[in-house]
Amino acid sequence: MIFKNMKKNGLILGAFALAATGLLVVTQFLTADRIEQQQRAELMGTLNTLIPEEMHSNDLFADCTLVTNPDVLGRSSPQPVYRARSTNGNTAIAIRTTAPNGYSGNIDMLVAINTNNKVMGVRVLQHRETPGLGDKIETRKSDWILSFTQQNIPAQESPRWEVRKDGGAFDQFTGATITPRAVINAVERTIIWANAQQESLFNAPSNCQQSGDSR
Amino acid sequence: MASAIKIWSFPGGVHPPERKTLANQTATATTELPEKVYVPVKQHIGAEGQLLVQPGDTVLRGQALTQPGMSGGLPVHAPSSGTVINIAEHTSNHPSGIPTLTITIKLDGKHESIEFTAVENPLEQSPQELIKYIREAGIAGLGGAAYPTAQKLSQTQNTELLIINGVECEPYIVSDDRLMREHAEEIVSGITILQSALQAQQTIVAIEDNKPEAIQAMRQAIESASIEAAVAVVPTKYPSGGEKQLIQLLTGKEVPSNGYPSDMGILMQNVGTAYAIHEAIYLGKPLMERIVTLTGEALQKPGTVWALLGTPVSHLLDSASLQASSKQKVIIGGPMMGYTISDLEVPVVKSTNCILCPTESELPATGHEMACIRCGQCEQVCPASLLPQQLYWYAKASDHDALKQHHLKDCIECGACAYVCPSEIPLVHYYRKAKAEIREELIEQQKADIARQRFEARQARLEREKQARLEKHKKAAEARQAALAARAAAAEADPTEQSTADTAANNGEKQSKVAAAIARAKAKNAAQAESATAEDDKKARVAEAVARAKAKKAAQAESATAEDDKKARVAEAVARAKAKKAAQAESATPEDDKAKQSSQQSDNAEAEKKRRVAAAVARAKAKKAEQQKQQNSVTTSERGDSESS
Amino acid sequence: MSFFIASSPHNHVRRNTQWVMQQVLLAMVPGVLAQVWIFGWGVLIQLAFAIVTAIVAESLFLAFRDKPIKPALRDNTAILTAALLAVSIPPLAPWWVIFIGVIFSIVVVKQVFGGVGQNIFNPAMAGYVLLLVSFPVQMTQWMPPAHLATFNLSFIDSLWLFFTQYTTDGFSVMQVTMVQLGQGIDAVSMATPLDHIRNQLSQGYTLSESLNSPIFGGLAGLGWQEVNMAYFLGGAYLVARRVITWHIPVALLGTLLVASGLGTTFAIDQLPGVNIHLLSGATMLGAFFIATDPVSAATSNKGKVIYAALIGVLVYVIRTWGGYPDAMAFAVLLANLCVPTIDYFSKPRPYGNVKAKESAE
Amino acid sequence: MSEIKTLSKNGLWENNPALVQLLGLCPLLAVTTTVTNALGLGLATLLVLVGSNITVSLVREWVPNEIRIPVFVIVIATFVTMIELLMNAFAYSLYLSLGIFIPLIVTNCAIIGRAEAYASKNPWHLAAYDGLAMGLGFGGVLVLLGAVREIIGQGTLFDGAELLLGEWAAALRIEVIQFDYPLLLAILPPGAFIGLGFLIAIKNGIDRLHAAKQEKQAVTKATRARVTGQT
Amino acid sequence: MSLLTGVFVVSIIALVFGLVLGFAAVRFKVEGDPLVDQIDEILPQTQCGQCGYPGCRPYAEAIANGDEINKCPPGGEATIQKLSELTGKEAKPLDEAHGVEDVKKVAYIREDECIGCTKCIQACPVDAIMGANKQMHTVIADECTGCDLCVDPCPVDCIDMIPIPTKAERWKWDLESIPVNVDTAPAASRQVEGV
Repeated sequence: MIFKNMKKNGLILGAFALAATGLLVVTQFLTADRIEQQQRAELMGTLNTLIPEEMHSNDLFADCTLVTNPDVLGRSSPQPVYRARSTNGNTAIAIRTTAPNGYSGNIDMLVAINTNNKVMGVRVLQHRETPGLGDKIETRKSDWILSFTQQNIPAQESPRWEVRKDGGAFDQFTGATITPRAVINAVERTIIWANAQQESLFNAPSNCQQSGDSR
Repeated sequence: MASAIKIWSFPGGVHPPERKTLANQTATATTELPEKVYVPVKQHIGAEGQLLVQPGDTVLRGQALTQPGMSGGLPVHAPSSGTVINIAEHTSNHPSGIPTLTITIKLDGKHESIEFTAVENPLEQSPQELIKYIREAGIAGLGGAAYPTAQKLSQTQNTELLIINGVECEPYIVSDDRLMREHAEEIVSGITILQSALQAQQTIVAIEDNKPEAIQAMRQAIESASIEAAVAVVPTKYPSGGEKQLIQLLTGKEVPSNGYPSDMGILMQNVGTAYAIHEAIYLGKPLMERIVTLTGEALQKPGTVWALLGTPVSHLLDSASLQASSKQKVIIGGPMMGYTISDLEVPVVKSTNCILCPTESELPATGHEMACIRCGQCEQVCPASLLPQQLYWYAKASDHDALKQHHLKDCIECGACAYVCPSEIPLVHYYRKAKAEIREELIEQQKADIARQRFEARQARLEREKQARLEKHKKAAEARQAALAARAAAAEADPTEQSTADTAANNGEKQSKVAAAIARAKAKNAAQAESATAEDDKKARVAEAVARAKAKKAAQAESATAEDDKKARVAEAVARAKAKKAAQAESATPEDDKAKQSSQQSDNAEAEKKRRVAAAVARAKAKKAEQQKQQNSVTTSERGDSESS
Repeated sequence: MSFFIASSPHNHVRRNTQWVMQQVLLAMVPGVLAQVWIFGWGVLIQLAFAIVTAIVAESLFLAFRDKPIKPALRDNTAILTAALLAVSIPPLAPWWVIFIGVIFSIVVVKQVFGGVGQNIFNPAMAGYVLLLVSFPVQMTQWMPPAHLATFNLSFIDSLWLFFTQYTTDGFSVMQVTMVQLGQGIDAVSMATPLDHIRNQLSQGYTLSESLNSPIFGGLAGLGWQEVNMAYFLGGAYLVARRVITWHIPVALLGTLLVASGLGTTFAIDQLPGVNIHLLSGATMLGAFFIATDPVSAATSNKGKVIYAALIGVLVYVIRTWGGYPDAMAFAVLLANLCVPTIDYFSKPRPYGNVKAKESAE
Repeated sequence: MSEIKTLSKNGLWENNPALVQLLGLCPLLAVTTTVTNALGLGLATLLVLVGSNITVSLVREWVPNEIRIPVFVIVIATFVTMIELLMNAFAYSLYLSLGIFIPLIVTNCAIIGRAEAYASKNPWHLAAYDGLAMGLGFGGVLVLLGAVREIIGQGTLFDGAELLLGEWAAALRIEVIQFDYPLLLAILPPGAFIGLGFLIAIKNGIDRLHAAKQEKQAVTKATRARVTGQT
Repeated sequence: MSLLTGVFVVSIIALVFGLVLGFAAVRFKVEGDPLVDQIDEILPQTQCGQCGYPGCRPYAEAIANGDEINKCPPGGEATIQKLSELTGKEAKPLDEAHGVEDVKKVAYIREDECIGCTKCIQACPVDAIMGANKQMHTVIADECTGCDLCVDPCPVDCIDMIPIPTKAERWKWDLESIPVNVDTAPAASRQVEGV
């Protein structure tokens, strides 16, 4: 009695599990390509807003190298750097960087510069700043982040690259100074460093895909 | 010696204005005799006694009006001489004012007494003897609870500590204060009796420190009587006079929640009780009067008086010149635990220690009940360390399980919580209601259980009868033969003799039962005689009514001393049932013997119930037999099985 | 004649809820005066507007609930809630801020939960938190204390600012504040001392560096220390009159003192010290007026100590590591949540119910 | 036919999973910051609910009582994972914004509750309809709460609809109120609790009004059983 | 491939769990359903039949099988509340179709009018009436549940349902019920023999 019941239950449950996981494997198999495409498209979307299509002919997503530089890029883990090249040669780079001293921790950004000493643009990828205060660094909430676009890259740290209250050229937004200050400092560090390291960054091998960290 | 006693403390407590000087400045007065006294038959906790008088009787001061019945109880005594004019329901000295059985005596003003005989050599009497005298004197705890003193004494074994409670912590009340000042020697003499009856190892007289004169008087009396007792002076705090709180104050121990002080070898008596014991033993006087505080600013002549038990409150208030205002409250007891009465004709009873008539400005009516703000002040003053506010929520929601979990039963209703409540919530009132509901629920549950058993037994019986009937139809011929035999036997039986024989075995109820049985037999004969010729219902009913009237008259004449109508009726029913049964010639069945046996054990309290059961059994049997007869069929011997209920 | 029937006890202390709340309001007077002196007329305007709003809101909602209005209003609890909220928010915050806060406190936090005595959260603090998370800009815009201001706003200007956000001369709050700050003061935004220290520490400055700001002086932040001391005075009055027991204030301040003392000992120059913690922000207001709200606090003395100590620890933790500068409101609300548990575990042992362990011996 | 009516009434109103049974609060509170998110999760839940109800109903004959719960869980988990994969593939941006809440549908008690309470006892077409009604009831509350929170907290409606429905839907965005300072609390988690509380209160209020209207129905005396017959 | 390993592992786990559950289901089976007893415990045992079932226990069984819990007028709101707690069903107000909550009553037979037909005795569900054919009957008040089932069968209508009078000991502290200024004139003298 007891063994019969055990056998019955075990087999039925096993069969269900088999069928269910089998179904999942099939679905996974069918959607895998599409999912990767989507992830790529997402990142490309952001990259493309910073580096317009006409500035590159290569695949930005694939032309990517990993750099580890905690002092400048704010993280002890490797951060990806995407290179834009056109038929005329190297045009721009987009660096993923992190401002470690936001009001509530890290602010992840994508900073793009071109080879002409100018900032192409900055976008915030992820942050945990106070809603209503620090979250004005998002394009959805405010245009503030666009004020970096087309700024000249200084050779070294410059007093211009501060919030207005600290005597710099950038507006702070109402009620919050820590967040913009952190963002400006991180962007400044990153662009000065990247500008100086342009050559080696462009020449580094593409190695992003191996790590699997496509974002 | 007093300094040797360590005074502990108890949690919580409040310090309401004492206002004791209103009444304790003058010596205790004696009042004029009232016109009538109302003596409630029951003035204590427990069963009521059996009446010894009836309307029209003349009684003397000190004459017992009741005697303890089978289930205990205390006697009450006539406080003065006069005529019993009525024994009826009269508004009770109880918060509900629900009428109780009360003996009204019209006093003749002569104040004639029976001869009081003192106990000789009381200190050489055995404890049992002393307790017997105390019971006969009708003494109940005079501190307020009115628990029969004799019962309390006999329940206590190996008393280590006898506490004489003269704390009197309620504001206003000064009865014990005055008594101690004026009669310290008598109290001490009463204490010696208590010591002797209890063989107590240690005695403490506890008095609050706001009664220096009483402390002084008691110390002197103890010294001059040179007895083993100490006076403990406790700090003034309400409710340090509560039994549990005082025990904690004097010993640091707590009375277990489900236990009694006697479990810890402690016994507490009020000073007034000690005084009453002295009167009873050394003077032979039963409890007939007590000291009552008349106080409050609405009285022009406040003070303490010796009041006869049964004196209407109105008489006392007249003597103290009550100036009643529109919202006048008359409070029996103190301001913290006393209750209001709406009818001044209620009598002073053994537990009435104070009548308080405050003016509106003195003790204003409670304001609008506001929402509880959970301030927790009630919790801080609760002497029982309960959570009054939680109890309040649960009481409001009628959540009885939660109330039990939060120890509602340990609430002593001292009123400290409601006294401090900033939202003016009548907390104690909620607890009392909840306690009453819980008690009611318990009673209902017990009733339901009995009903279920009876219902199930009945169902089972019906089922058996059905089976039996089927059986019977199968064996019709056999059954008919048995029926003939049974009927022959029935004809031979003499119902009167049978019932007399039955009741003779019953010692306790012999008289009334015989009377009832005779009456019943007469009634039955009459009914049978009439109904034999009568054809229709109406005639039968007339006959029945006649018989009934005759029976009633007969019973009335014989059972003047019967305890109550219920018993008489039950006895009657039993007799009737037996008579019927005899006619059925089934007396040989074992069940019947059982019924007889059970009716013999009539000495204890349970006898009543058993007899009733027996009667019901007999009745059921008779009924069944009756049915069978109507159907012109027979009773088989298996029938008897059904009487398991 | 018929006599009046009532249930015992027949006497009663003459200290009802109405009286208790009156006393608390009275005890707030020194603190409010100090705030007016330091932050200007705005405080009074907020207070008056808040009280009117509270009374109207409570009346309307009680009417909506079909409950008697008068007795509920007479207990003064709505006024106290409004007052506590009004003194907690920046004096020049626009009228709709306090309006929304008071409505939320009275209607949602108090009445929706069932009215006085039924709310699990402190209404004033719940309202404050709503405002803080919803309008961080307005709620962090504190004026510099009068000592540092270049000019004093007139009553009329304060009134105009309150209702229109512009002075009679057409300056906005922002402009007013900027002008106030323009002269020689370190260009910190309108930060309170706690805010300032937090900002500075997060930028990598040391404590002593951040204390160099002119907003500090005396024991702690200018202005704030006076306000805190004034509330301490009022609180002492409440304890002396036994309107509140000492348990909550002492346990709260004691815990905060120990925590901040330990903090400065183990992280020298990294964390603000005892003086800053005790005399900044809403410390004294919270310890004597907010945490002691009987409805949302624990009930037994033991429970009150645990409850207040929890608030003390939370205040320290949130001030040091949290996302907002001051922490009293959050700490009180979090402790409110723990009250049923605290009450459960701090139950006294009823008389005669000896613990099983003892009786087994 | 009346069964269908009962099922609709239960799912949408009387026994609404979100307002009455209070099931699936985790996704309910977490994703209802905007109508778009609410709609996305509502649709996902609806699909899983219908799918799992049909499947459970179809296999109910084969599943012994003691292993029915594991089987239900497997069925639901499979559906959820499939939907997550599909959403990942075909509505990637929505997938990003609904984030971790899609896998959490597995533990949405509303789904296993329906499987246990209804689908395991009824034929597949009724079970499917029950899933549909419950899913619509749940989704409806989700969308309603999302709308309230979005309006109060952000002043808009259908913000980000393009994430769910494609580029054309960007036009759906409505600026309802222009706030200088929106009530941020509404889009924070406490706002969801308070909002849901008010929705429940309103629902109960409507029920009470309805009941008050119907109160004046004549009471028909029920027949009393005679416990005791003539024996 | 890792996906297939996953399929395999999950299937094995399911198989094992199935075996365990199959074992547990047989091994730890609990017999009996005490619910009916618990419900019966709550019902007031008046056996009045107003619920439409012949007795309290049949109604308890019906509730256990899903019947409504608001059909017991003698139990009233308190019983509905307790049943709601026990069964988890919503506590609806008492169904008026079955009657309304009333004060507790006992049956009282006006003995002078009783003709001794025994019909009430047969009707009484708890055998609380004593008497025999052609003899006057009496209700044992303590055992009477107040179900009033005896009232209808009486051919001469001599049975009254009278409310149980409150005794001081069982008073529920209802201050409103205190009679103000009770007439103190001598009421009907006490009949020692009984009324």
